Amino acid sequence: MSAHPLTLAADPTVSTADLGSLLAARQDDPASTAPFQLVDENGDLTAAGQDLGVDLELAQVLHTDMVLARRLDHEALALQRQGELHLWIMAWGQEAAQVGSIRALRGDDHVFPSYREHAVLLCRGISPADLLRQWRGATHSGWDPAESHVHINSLVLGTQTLHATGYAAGVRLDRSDEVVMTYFGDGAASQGDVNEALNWAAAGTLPVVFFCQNNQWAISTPTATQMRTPLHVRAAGFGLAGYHVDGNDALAVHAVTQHATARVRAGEGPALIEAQTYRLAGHSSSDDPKRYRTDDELAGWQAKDPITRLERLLRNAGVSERHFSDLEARADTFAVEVREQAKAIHGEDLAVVFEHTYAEPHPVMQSELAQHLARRDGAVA
Amino acid sequence: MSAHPLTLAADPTVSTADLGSLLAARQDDPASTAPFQLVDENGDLTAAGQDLGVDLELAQVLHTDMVLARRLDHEALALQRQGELHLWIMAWGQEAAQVGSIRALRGDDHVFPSYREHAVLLCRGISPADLLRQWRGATHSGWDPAESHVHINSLVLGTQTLHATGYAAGVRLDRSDEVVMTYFGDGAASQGDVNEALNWAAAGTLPVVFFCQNNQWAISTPTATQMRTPLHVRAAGFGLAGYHVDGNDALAVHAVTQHATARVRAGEGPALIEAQTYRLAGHSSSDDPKRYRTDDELAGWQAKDPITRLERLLRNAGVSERHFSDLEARADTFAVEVREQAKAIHGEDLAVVFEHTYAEPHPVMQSELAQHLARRDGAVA
Amino acid sequence: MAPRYALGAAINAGLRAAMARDEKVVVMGEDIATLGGVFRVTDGLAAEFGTERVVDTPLAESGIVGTAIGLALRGYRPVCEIQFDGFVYPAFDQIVSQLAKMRARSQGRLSLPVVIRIPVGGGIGAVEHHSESNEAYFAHTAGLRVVSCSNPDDAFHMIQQAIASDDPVIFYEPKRRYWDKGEVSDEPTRSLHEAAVLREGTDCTLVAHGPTVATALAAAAAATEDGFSVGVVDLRTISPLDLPTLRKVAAESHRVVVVHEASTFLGIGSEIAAAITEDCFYELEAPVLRVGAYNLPYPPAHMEDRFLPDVDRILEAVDASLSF
Amino acid sequence: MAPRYALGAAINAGLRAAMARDEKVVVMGEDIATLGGVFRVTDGLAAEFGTERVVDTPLAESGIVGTAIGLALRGYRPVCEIQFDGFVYPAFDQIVSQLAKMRARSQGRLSLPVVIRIPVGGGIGAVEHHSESNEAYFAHTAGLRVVSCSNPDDAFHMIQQAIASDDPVIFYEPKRRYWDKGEVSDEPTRSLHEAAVLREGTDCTLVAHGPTVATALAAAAAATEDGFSVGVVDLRTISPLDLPTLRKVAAESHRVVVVHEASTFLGIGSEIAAAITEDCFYELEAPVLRVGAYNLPYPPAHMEDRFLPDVDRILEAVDASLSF
Ligand SMILES: Cc1ncc(C[n+]2csc(CCOP(=O)(O)OP(=O)(O)O)c2C)c(N)n1
Ligand SMILES: Cc1ncc(C[n+]2csc(CCOP(=O)(O)OP(=O)(O)O)c2C)c(N)n1
Ligand SMILES: [Mg+2]
Ligand SMILES: [Mg+2]
Repeated sequence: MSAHPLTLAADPTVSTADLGSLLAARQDDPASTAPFQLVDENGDLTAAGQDLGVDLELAQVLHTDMVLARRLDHEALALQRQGELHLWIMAWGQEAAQVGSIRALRGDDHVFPSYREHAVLLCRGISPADLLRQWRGATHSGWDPAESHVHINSLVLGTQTLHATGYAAGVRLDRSDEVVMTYFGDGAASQGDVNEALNWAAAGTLPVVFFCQNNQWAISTPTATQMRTPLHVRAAGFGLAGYHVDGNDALAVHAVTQHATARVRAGEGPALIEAQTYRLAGHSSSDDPKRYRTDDELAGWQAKDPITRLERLLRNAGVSERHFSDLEARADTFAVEVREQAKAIHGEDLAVVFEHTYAEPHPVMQSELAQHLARRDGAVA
Repeated sequence: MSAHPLTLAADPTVSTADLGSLLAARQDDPASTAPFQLVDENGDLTAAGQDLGVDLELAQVLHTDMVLARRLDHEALALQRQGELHLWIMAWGQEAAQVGSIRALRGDDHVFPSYREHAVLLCRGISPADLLRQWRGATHSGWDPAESHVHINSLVLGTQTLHATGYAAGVRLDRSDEVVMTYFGDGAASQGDVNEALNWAAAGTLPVVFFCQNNQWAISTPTATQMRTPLHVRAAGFGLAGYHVDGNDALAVHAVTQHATARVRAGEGPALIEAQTYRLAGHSSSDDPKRYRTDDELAGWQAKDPITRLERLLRNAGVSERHFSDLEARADTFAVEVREQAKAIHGEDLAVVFEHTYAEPHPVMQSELAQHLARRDGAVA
Repeated sequence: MAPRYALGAAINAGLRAAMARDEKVVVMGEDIATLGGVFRVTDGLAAEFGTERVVDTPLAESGIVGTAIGLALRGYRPVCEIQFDGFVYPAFDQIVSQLAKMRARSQGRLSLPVVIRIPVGGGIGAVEHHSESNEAYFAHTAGLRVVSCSNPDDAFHMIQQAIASDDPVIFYEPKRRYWDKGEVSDEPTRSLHEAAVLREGTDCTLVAHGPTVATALAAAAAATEDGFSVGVVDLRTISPLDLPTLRKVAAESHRVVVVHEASTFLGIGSEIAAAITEDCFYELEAPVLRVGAYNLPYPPAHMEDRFLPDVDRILEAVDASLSF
Repeated sequence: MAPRYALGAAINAGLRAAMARDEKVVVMGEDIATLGGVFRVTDGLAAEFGTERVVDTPLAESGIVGTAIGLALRGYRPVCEIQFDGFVYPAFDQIVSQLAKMRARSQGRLSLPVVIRIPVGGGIGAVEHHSESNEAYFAHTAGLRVVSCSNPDDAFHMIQQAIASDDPVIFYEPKRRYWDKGEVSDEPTRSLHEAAVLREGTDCTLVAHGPTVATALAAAAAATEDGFSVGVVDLRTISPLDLPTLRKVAAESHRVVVVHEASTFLGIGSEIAAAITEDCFYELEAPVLRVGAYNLPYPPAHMEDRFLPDVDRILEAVDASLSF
């Protein structure tokens, strides 16, 4: 995690041990189906938040991450509307689930994302240019996983959970204490691959954290159509440690992910975290969510906005107006960068795909590449 | 269930309601992970058996079913060794799980089996000839599902669980109160399809009973490699009613299946039954189980043989020696039928596959059929 | 005058007609009920026929096809939508090992009248997996029928014919032509497995299906301006192929060029080339040439124009054919 | 003298050599460790290299390929066994959308050196799904390499070459030839993607791969007795094809017959026919003919002899070719 200026004396009292006993207590409690929260919708600490205390320095980091991520989202959607991007997948509303979880990992913990984890990517230092390349239609992926320790995304839902599981098998073969993280959605949870992965990781006691952002919808399909019981309950069915957290409470997500990761890192087997959140915008720039959900539902979730909530907490804790206006200015600068970087993305010629399909020489490739170059360069009448 | 001569005054005291409260009580009890039993390995009633009472008439039916099924198995393996069958898949040891469950269904409840359910097939009136056709290499399936209400088997593991789920959706569309039963193994439980089916059926509250014969092995792979927690625990993860039963206790299997089926029939959603049993022989006539499991393990399970157990119960209850010797004679007659029917199976000509691949005329079929007939009949030089 | 429909709307009308005619027809897939499908092909069906017959499924393609098989065994006629071509592969096992083989497995006892609708092909600037042409996989699979519509009239009738078939049918819809409009007649002019000669030609015949039919017609028109007589056949049926029609045009024009969006290597063009050459060896004055995508994974949208066969590449092949 | 091995044992020895050479090689699949595989191809590997590198997996083919991809991303070189040809389809999505495309998707950054071993083909009297020939599906998929061995020497070297390749390789093993014995040389005589001309012929050349190579050789011998000079090419590589060798034999013998166990409709024979005809149009005196299985689902064992191409059907095609 990058250094962040301290503006407050932080009192980080959430220890893994404390949280552990709290979560353990909850498991005996039938009411534990409610997601774990530290900060409520008004920015006040919940009972658990008061018990455990929260780390205000961390809160500021997460708040900053979220503000920048949302700004990226707004700019990218605007760019799509202007024809500068082919498609955009909006993450807004889901920032807390993303930044809270990724900030709880070590930098060398490998991540297998789905396609909506822009906030995760930003936290891992991936530039707007690398992040937007794919959505501008220039490439199918943007960044180098070797640098960011974030795998490129796959748009075939759920497939990445098996890749994460196999990667974790490699981590174990290497006797490393890395943890592997994979993100997926409530819809993807219905895929065979995701369930094979949960089972495989559990059977092999592999170091994977499965992180589901349950944003209540898979395009127009509500979670109730996908499953009968909440997803976190499925964890026990396969023998994973299961966690249920308010995905709009960045601090709770961070605490829960930290707890899960510690267990997984200690070799106790995989974990599944279900974070309850909401996609405040459409599924993508092509989607019209008014066709399938009500204004009331949307308003209800807007009131739980993860950014507002943390801003309130910070203000209540005395963080100065100055901090917020500085952040606003930083976000404005970032927005300019996003726009500039997006427009500077230039696609390459199809020739690169010929080069990148096989590692070793391939005669069909070679002869077709020659045809392509001749056509491109007008050598063919 | 076919009429069976009464040899004892039966006192069928196991009512669904009684069993329901017993099973409900067990769910609060951490020790409930032990499979439900009515009759122990010595043929004595367990505490639950004493509480609930058992139906001796039913016990005789199930015992008879098992004796005949095992005889089929022995004969078929012998036929395979003599070159009369290409392959045989042995079910012995698993008879109680099969007859106990199928006898708890209504005759019009449709069944989607895997490949090892010979005892199920016999109980549904499928003849040895129809049952053996496929293993003699004459056909890919043997019987008419419209008559037996048993679907033909698929050898691609787990695929049938989705067919059962879709069929159940049709049952519901028809406003029928039929229940759909599907059988699968502990190994198949790792397949994406099986998990998609469990989830799909639960999400749709469909009338399916998923019956897993956990025979401890998938060829050479033990259940521990397939999964971390016992399978019946997975039921709750997806929102199905879960049952765990001693699969070598035919009466317990029957009681549990009856209970599950009643719930499912009442529209309360699908159930998953895990029956703990053991494949006493090899995976198939091609397999040598000594390569992967110990004699001790085998001996341990031989002591739990489902047929011996019920025989002891019946003898203790005073069923006469005569009954058993009659049954032995009946099994001998049956064995002769099995051998005769097996040897009378004659394969047809490839022409039938041309006829059966498409419902409607297909030009490639037609021209290739002509080629085939010309070749077969020597019209081509 | 016959009414005009966009191709997508024509399929919608065809589905509606089939559902009205036979109450056993059920439509299922991801986002097809409330949303009416991401391309709105099932728009309004849920409102008209209810959500018991127009079903939003869980997000699982193997589940969609596997449960459709179960429904068919129960007497229903399911029409499944796969949201995009690139998402059919999780259902591959259910399609090739179950759907395709169950009639033969059951010795003809079991019918599986299942239709799998797949919006197919590229040219819409989409992200990965949303532009693929995978008809060859299914055409190589005995037990399936594979068809591909190119215009609203065919779309309207072929979807109904596919639903009426007692065999499983893979039904391809050319997604970049969904908004193309055309007249829709009351009655079909052909059976499902007949190709259509759209244009006669004496110098060369172009054979195309689905999205490339329009491209082939444009190429034929351009060739005419250059003084050549180039015909166009719309395959319509990929499996079985309509070989009599293909043989006829081969014999008449002596030169054939097959055009499709799938990669040429083992694309349907290779089967057409092999089959026609076998049957019309002495009539052909040039080898059957194939114009398809390069043998690459579908590239990023930025490059797709250079990847897909276009009028220029078709004309290049016609020239090559004429120069033999 | 070079040692003699059965084909299955030669693959075993090749795996052993590859594992000894590179500790990143891991072998995984159903029943491959303790049992040594249902065909004993991995026999003894677990004892020698331990169960961390020779892994009995859960029973899930998509999981096998999906986790192999993850292992490859971590720097391993996984060799997966699919127990029988007919059980590869649950992994189809992971193979065609992930394994085949990830290098291109990542702009060449990510290598997936994964080998998928598939015992293939019929003729062993097996039950359904245990006798299929599905190479065309994978050959049509850009990003994969597809090879097929026909004898112990090739089996020993090709498996090692496949493992050494930085590209994903589908490796077919002709299951009815597992017990055929032959000499195994120390060093490979060819690279992985070269075909082998096993026999020269001036009247016609048979092109086969895997299990049908022996059948083709027998047919060629029979034709010789009848006074014809018939050559045989063992393809070895299905994707890419070794077109230079195929062109050469086509030009020399003027007649080509392709033999494979897969159905002919869109089988690899159609690509070979189309490609050779395109390149050697004036050299060919007959269309390239194809001898394959009928276009049916693989039939019950009782009928497989009539289903699979045999010497008679090959000779029938040679006759037909010669009569043009
Ligand atoms: C295998 C597969 N099937 C279908 C799709 C089409 N599709 C893209 S996103 C989506 C919904 C995904 O919902 P969810 O998993 O909840 O993730 P979210 O979009 O809500 O983040 C669908 C159906 C796909 N990408 N992959
Ligand atoms: C999809 C698929 N993969 C692999 C196989 C090969 N195979 C046949 S039986 C078997 C083991 C099955 O174990 P289980 O599900 O426990 O059933 P059991 O044989 O014990 O009854 C395997 C791996 C198959 N039939 N289908
Ligand atoms: Mg979602
Ligand atoms: Mg088993």
